[in-house]
Amino acid sequence: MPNNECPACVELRIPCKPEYVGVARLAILGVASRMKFSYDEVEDVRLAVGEACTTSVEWAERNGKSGSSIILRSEIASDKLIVDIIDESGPRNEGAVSETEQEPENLGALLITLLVDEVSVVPKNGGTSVRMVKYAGQ
Amino acid sequence: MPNNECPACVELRIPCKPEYVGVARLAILGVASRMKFSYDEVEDVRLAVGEACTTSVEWAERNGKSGSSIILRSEIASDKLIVDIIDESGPRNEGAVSETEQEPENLGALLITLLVDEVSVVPKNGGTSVRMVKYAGQ
Amino acid sequence: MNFKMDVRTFEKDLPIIDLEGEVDVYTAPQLKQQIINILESGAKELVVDLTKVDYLDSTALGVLIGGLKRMREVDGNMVLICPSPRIRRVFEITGLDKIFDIYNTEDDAREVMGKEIE
Amino acid sequence: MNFKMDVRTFEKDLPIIDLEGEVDVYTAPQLKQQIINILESGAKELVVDLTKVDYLDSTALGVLIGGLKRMREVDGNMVLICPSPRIRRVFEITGLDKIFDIYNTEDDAREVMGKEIE
Ligand SMILES: Nc1ncnc2c1ncn2[C@@H]1O[C@H](COP(=O)(O)OP(=O)(O)O)[C@@H](O)[C@H]1O
Ligand SMILES: Nc1ncnc2c1ncn2[C@@H]1O[C@H](COP(=O)(O)OP(=O)(O)O)[C@@H](O)[C@H]1O
Repeated sequence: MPNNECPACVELRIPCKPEYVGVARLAILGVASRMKFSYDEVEDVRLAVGEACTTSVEWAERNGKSGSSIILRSEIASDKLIVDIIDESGPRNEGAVSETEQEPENLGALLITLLVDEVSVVPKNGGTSVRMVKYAGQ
Repeated sequence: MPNNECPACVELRIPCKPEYVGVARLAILGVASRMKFSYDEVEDVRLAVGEACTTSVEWAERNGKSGSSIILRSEIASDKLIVDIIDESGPRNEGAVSETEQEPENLGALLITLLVDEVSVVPKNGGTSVRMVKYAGQ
Repeated sequence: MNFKMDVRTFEKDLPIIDLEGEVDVYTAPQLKQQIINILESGAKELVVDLTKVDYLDSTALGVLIGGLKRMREVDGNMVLICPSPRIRRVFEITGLDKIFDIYNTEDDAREVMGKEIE
Repeated sequence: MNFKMDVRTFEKDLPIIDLEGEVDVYTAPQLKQQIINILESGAKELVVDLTKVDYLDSTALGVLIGGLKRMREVDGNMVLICPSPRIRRVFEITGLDKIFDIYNTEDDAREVMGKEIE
């Protein structure tokens, strides 16, 4: 995986399965610890990344894509941390899931919104790409 | 970075710089925690991976390759953890460094040998590939 | 990862689930199953002790909400012990601290439960 | 990452370097510079306190060996405080516990240093 476009990037690929989400959380903890974040802000990033990966894992399970991967790409800029979580978990077709199953995911989405400064969610190549931005020193 | 050959693999790419070695250590801590390793064995893997990345960083500095990356690839098998540390740090030309500078690296190599069950070091595409294997439940 | 769960019983019939480590998408299903087992055993009250939890995600919140709902359906109750500010923060920012009864110590939690038993 | 370094002085002239967190390829150069500063200030004795260190790699070992050698070159001494079994293990498996004087407590380390001052 050569990545000459982004020399300050950290990239992680994990299987899209529940037992690997903790690996993503630890890796992003290492990256976020390098920023001028407070202890609470590092925790925010860890939780937000955990939630994004969890959502990917849940959609992969629903769509029969548990053999796919999640890519976590993070870039440290001078004043902010940018994290992309890219899955191949298939479409996030809200209509396809029952009311009850849907809600815990909304709790995850709510948490992400509360924990980072910017979030965008874009369908992409049979999966979803989530971009989160957290500003440092605010 | 599609990797259909190894669905149980975790792959991490970090810049080949001192400040990113801690990210690799945290990621491998997450992976090793999933194995039937004792607390000490998890520590062994963390330290061995840290040493391997440190060696890559030191050679990159000597060879003017600090803009390159380290790839950490780990595979969980039923009874063992296999970790590859692949750098693009240029040749490890022992003759090119002074006696004094060389020795701390030997200490790193010594540690790796003591901490994991198998090590192999292979020059590869303008860098070096180190494979470490640690058996679980011994 | 790092996760442990134990169930003990206070006096006759107050089950307490002790959790430790990370309660997330990987480990929360074990908690869900444990809560279901306790409900099926006929218990109407339950304490979940989060004192030693260092990570709790939305999956865990969902399981706890599910447990609370089912307990209330049988006119029972479920309360939490959560002295850790970091974990409590997750309940606070999601507004779930208004839905759950959260106590700092086991004594506080048991006192409330005791009152309801009487 | 997580790394802190402080220098304090015990009585008149025994400098103690307190380290905390991870001493590795990224942070060890700060320790090296600190040891050099202390040597250049004319000190002949030094205590390095690893009590709060939770990670120590070969780069840190190299810096400590370098410090010990330079202290001994001026007929001085450098000792370590390291109660943590995890960190002590790194010295033991590399055989460096035979080269360094390692103590469990600051009192033990100061007692030895005191004797040499006399
Ligand atoms: N902010 C909230 N306030 C109250 N209830 C919530 C909130 N967010 C999610 N829920 C509830 O959490 C529950 C999730 O529980 P879950 O573990 O999925 O149980 P079930 O097995 O019944 O699906 C859902 O019933 C949902 O209504
Ligand atoms: N097992 C060992 N026993 C004794 N000395 C060692 C061992 N391994 C490495 N060394 C010494 O550690 C030192 C590393 O110190 P270093 O920080 O590189 O100092 P310098 O700035 O003088 O190069 C080298 O002088 C080397 O001889």
